[in-house]
Amino acid sequence: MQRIGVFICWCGSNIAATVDVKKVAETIKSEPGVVYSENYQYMCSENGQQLIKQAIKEHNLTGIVVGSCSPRMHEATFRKTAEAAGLNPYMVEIANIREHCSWIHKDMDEATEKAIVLVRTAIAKVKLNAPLQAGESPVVKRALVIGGGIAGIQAALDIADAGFEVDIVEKNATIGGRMAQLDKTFPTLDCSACILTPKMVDCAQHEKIDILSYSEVEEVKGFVGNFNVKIRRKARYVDETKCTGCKICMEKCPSKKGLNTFNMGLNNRPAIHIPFAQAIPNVAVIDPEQCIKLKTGKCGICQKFCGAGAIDYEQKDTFVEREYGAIVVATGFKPIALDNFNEYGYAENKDVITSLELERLMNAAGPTDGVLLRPSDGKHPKVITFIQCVGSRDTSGCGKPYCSKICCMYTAKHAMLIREKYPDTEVHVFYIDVRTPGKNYDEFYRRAVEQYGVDYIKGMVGKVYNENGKLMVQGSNLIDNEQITIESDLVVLATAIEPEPSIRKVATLLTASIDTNNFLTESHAKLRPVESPTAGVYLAGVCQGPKDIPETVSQASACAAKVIGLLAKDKLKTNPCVAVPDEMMCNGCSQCANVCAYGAITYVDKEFRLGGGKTEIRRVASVNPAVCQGCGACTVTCPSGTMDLKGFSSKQIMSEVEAICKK
Amino acid sequence: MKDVELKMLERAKQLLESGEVARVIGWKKGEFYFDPAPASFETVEELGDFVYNGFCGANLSKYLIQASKKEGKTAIFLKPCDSYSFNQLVKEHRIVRENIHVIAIECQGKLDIEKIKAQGISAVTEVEEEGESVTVSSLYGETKLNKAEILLGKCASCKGKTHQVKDEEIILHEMPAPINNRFDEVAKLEAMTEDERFAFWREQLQKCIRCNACRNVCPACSCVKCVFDNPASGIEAKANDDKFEEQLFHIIRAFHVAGRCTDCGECSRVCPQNIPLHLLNRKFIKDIDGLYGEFQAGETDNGKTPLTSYTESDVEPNNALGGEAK
Amino acid sequence: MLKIAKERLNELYAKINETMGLFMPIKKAGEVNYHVWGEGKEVSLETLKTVKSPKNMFFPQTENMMKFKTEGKNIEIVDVREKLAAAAEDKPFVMFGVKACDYKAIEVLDKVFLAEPVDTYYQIRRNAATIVTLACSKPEESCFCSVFGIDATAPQGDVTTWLDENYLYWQANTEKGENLTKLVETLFEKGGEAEVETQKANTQAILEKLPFANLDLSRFKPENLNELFDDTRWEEMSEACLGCGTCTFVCPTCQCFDIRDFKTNEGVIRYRCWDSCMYSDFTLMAHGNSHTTQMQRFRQRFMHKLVYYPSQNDGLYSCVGCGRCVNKCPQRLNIVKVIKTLGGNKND
Amino acid sequence: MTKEERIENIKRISGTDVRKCMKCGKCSGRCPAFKDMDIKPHQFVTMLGKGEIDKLLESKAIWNCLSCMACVERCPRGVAPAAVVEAIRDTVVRMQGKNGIKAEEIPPIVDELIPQQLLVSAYRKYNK
Amino acid sequence: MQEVTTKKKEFTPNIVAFCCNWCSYAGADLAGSSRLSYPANVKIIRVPCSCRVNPTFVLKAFQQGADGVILCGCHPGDCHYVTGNYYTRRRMALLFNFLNYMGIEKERTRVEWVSAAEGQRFSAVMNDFVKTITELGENKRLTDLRVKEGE
Repeated sequence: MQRIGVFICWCGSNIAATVDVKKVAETIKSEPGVVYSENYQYMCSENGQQLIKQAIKEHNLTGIVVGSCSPRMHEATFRKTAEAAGLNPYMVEIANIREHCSWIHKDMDEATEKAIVLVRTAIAKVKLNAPLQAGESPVVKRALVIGGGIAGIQAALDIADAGFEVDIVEKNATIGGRMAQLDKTFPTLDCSACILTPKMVDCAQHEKIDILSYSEVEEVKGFVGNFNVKIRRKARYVDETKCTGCKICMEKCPSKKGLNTFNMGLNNRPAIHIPFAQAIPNVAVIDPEQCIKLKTGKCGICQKFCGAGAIDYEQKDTFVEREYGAIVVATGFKPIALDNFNEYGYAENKDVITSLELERLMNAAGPTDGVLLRPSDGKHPKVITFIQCVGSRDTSGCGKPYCSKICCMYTAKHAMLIREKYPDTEVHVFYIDVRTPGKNYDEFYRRAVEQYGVDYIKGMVGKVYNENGKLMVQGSNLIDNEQITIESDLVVLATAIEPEPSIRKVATLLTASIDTNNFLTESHAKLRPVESPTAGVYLAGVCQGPKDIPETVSQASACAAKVIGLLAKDKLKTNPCVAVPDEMMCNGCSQCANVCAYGAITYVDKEFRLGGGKTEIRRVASVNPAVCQGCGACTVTCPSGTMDLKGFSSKQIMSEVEAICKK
Repeated sequence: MKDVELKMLERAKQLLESGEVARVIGWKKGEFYFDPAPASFETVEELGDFVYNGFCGANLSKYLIQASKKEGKTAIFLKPCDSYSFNQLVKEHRIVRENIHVIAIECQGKLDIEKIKAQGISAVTEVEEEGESVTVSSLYGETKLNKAEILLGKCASCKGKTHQVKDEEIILHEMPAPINNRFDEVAKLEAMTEDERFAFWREQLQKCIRCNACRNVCPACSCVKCVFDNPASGIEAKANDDKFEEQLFHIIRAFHVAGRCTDCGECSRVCPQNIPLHLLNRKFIKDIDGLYGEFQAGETDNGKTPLTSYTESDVEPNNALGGEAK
Repeated sequence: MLKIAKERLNELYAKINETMGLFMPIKKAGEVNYHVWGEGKEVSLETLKTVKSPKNMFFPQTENMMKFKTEGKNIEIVDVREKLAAAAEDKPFVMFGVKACDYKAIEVLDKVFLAEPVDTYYQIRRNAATIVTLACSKPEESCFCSVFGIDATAPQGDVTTWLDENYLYWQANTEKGENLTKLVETLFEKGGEAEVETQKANTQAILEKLPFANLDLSRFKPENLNELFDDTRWEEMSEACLGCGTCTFVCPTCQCFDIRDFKTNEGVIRYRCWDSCMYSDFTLMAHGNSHTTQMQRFRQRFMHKLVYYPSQNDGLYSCVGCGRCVNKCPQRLNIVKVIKTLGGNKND
Repeated sequence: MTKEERIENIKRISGTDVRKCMKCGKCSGRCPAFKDMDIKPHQFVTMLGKGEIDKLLESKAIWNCLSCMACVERCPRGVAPAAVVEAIRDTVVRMQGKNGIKAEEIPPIVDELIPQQLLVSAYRKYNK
Repeated sequence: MQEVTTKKKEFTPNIVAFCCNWCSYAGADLAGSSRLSYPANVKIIRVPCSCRVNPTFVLKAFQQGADGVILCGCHPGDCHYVTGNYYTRRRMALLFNFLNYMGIEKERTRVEWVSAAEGQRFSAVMNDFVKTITELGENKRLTDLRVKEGE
């Protein structure tokens, strides 16, 4: 039999002025199960809490109801009070007789009557409360970073520096990501390689960091603190431990006509290659689509010439399985395909290029050794026109509805660099808006205009066409209300960016949610911007939304801080108000797992006794209390009522309903 | 139809003799032509009672929940509409698909003996089917009936004669085209006033004797323990004396199978009081189709149901109301 | 013997209804069941088998037994029988048109509910009832009352009636019947013996031809209990059984019930409601369930009808051959199949 | 009809939401009849938005617009300047009392691919 | 008996409101701290998320004599549990439609999204709902007579 104690707070006059607190306390005394009922001026005060503690001990209370302000205010306080008196903190219920009663009603009788009902309702619930214990789960002190771009690198370094093991899984043959392809970076114009490659080397040399390049995540099991991840190490046909990076194979390879993807396909590379000079790991990889040996069985030249004996044509994909406590997703981005934008003539004209292609053309290690030559004839372009917002801010369905955020700044950078290096070049920029929020950003853009004389035209391009070898860029100049046509030698499209397509698979594996633009969703846009709703999964870089390098690095470090905070704990305390299945009734139909936003539900085959000596194996749901957030979506989806929610059980809610309806 | 029966029998014999399957689920002869019962045949001898005729209306797929757990493979004869239930059960992991051999069989629409009797024919001794006409003999004489008038309710609004799953098929004749009228009766009710609808359902549900036949026959009601049998659920009830109970049971049952009900029509077929229970489930189906896009449960054996999925632009509950045009 | 023209039956009903309650087969929402008669109701005397049997009138599907009124921490127990008895005395009732099989079923129930300890709830209603039976003239294929020695052409009851195309014939058998006759006598004229005899003969001829007329019950004896219980064929007979309660709820003799509590605004109502041995939670006890498989539950039902009950009631079977389960079983299982499988046909 | 009603009417006929315009000028950047347009395609949208329809109703541009739909095709925001032009034209024609064209005047064989709006606007224009 | 008749004179509906902990319950708190009144016959049950509300709770409320049931949750897209209210939206759209199909007055059930900042709206919604139910009258169609009779 429950022994319930009821404590009615006056909250000074906040409650007592409209609710006859003494009458409430008195009336409640006759409720079945109530053995103690008291009222006091401030229950949350030291003395009030003392009163509660004393009553719990003296009257041997098994549960208490505090009629006071909102549980959002003092539930935690009274739970601690109960705990201090030796009562399980979850045996406390709050009747909200302030916000939901005294403050909104004026008539004393009415408010008092309602307060009695609210207290009765809380009593009905607390009678069905069960003592709950917050669970604990151990934490594996190792983190996984998916993606080896600047976001992944920064997060890995920060985590490793704090003393935790980190694995970076990178799907390409080298880490470095998009930043490695860039020439200079805004707003300081330092060389991208100069600031990135030392970090890449740091990763390679850090004793706590393990780089799994040319690898992909295949399977993720487990939950925060205890992820079990299966990683596919794709066959690179080169033994990573033997290859010295001498590049003789690249010289000797007879199949040299592969598109150099690192250079955005602007030149060719051999079938066996190291993506770029500062690649980490500095190990060759064979493109099986291009390799003559792998395609026809004949050739084997690289093997012959490899002094280290690193070439292995028989290599197969292998799998490694590792345990992690936390996962950082940093899968990055790619420019969108321009198939929907025929008006810019990208497909027809070699000299219409994307900004990322321009980066490679201007890079000292690029296809033109850093000399700006146009792709069609290798001549210096004299007139260069930039077009902004190509596919960004487009709600017509052809492009992306969002602003890609980085284009305004990198275009200013490009324009500035060109004007600096080749002062005889005319540079025009068609823009809709120039967006430069950020430290020293607007100054940077204004420098391009004021110092370098870049011609910014407010307006958009309607058409780019080739006339006698010249690129005619027809657009509007809204300031002058004119339509103009600029004869250009090179046209650069500020192409919108989108999340790397592999993000969909990663999101599915992690049960992380994704928005309509394929960006990963953060737990809270303002207050938890680097956490995924899936506990233990963190988001860094453009996989969460468009952002530039400084922002990406900040977010990566923020992720690292979150990961370090998590890995620093030996055990995780879990919210005890979680879903719990009654295996005896579970059909294993999987409907609950379908609505779980956190992937907290899995299924196991269990043996059940049927009576008469018979047994049956049934598939039943199992909830991981460390992952479940306690929303209750599963409880309603479950037709058999197998799923219930601790702290908000169906019976508790129904008894509240009954208490309210009892007139 | 006789040729189909013979072919099925022959195939069942082969499968049992060859040991390919351990049992075949089909129908067994009853006391009359019109009362075959579902049965599991484990030997060729048992097949002596095998039957397949116009009264084999029962949906056999639910029996597979138990059968697929038994040793050896189970072969089952599934009519087109039963195949939806089969898929739905596979989707919900209630049937181990690998243990089942599905034989898709022809169906020309099944007959309802109660409808025959409702024509005033009593003491029926023999029924003969011939194309569109059915001859009924009784102790009081012989009557010729038109098949369309005595089809089972579920067959009179057949949703199509295409099997959604099969390992092999026995289809010897062309099957009738789907009858696209299954929402007509729902629409008729929707067109009534609230008061009329309430009166209609009051009168119908008052008849309910809470025998649970609708629930127990329903392939979607495959719970190990039903909430209505479970004292811990808070809504357990055996009686249906009060009008609330009569409604509660049917509302909750319809909600629990919403998005999962394949509209196999078994609930109405088995109701001893002939309550049009399928009109409850069809309302959900119609609303789901109208509000969230066409969905047919059991069309596939995987994927989410309309109630376990959503779109960001779903209609607001307060605007989705009523049978009015959406 | 008395008779009344068919067209005047409404006058008869109205007359009875003046002083007594009148329950009879009435069609509502397409189905015929026993309902209170009233002007304009669709009476269907010809219906052989109402969906629910008339047992509902004495042993309702759900009935309140007592109430616990609570106020604060106090509980008051309220016995509802006083009210029930007062109402029964105030207005006794007539059950009109009960068929022979259903009348026999009431006898079966009486042996259960009126034996010590008497079920007072049942007794109050039973005593308040005058039963007017109606002879069958058009039995159907699922009927097999004759197997249990019931004469469908001449049912018992307080009053027996016969109906032909023109007249309802009336014959009182008991004191209650005489009293009822006195109440309505003015509406009747004398005669009809010959017509009744003709109808009886005609019906007998059909009864003999019914497909189940020759079921053999000889094996269903207490001494064969163990043998029948252990029969291996129960498994296959029950395999299609859904475990629904249709057969038990339409059965005129099934008498199992469950007692439960219902929480109200002012306390708790303790009520009883029909239960079914086909249900998985039937006779569920603290230690678990005595019948764990559907086969065991299925066997329980038919063993009870054909062996257990007769062994305690001088060989009286608790099946009356009404054939409702034959008609209503969703999967076409029924007692006839059981009798044939285990007992056979007399001619076999 | 008051001016406000007329503005609303033009907006309704055009079926386009002028507030969606982000003033990028792509429509005018592409307009092949730009130099003959005294009011430019993007201005049609902004001026309608501001309610300055008097100038639009008097403009020559409504008769010089080719109804080629390039502006509609190019707009990244799903705004249809040509539809605004057409709505203004329509309004002018109606204000002159010529309520549309007659069905029988439409040539019997019309290429299905020609947008109906183009056909109608061309017809009005050359019928002026 | 007399008490009953006097009660009947003036109908004050009994209303059960299910509010999610994160938005609507907080919205109700804000209505309170802003002193925005609504009738006392609205009683709130706190649930973690609107998706915790089982149709059986709604029916239970009607059985026990509630005259109106309202569910409040975070605005779609703002769910604390990411997707919870999306499921609520579908479930309740179908359930309420279905209840109406059974002849239950459509005004008796409602879903409203109220954020933690919308104290004003919470109060307005409740005032409007109480007004609607008061005009509609007592719930007679989905109530359990046994609960009310008691005696």
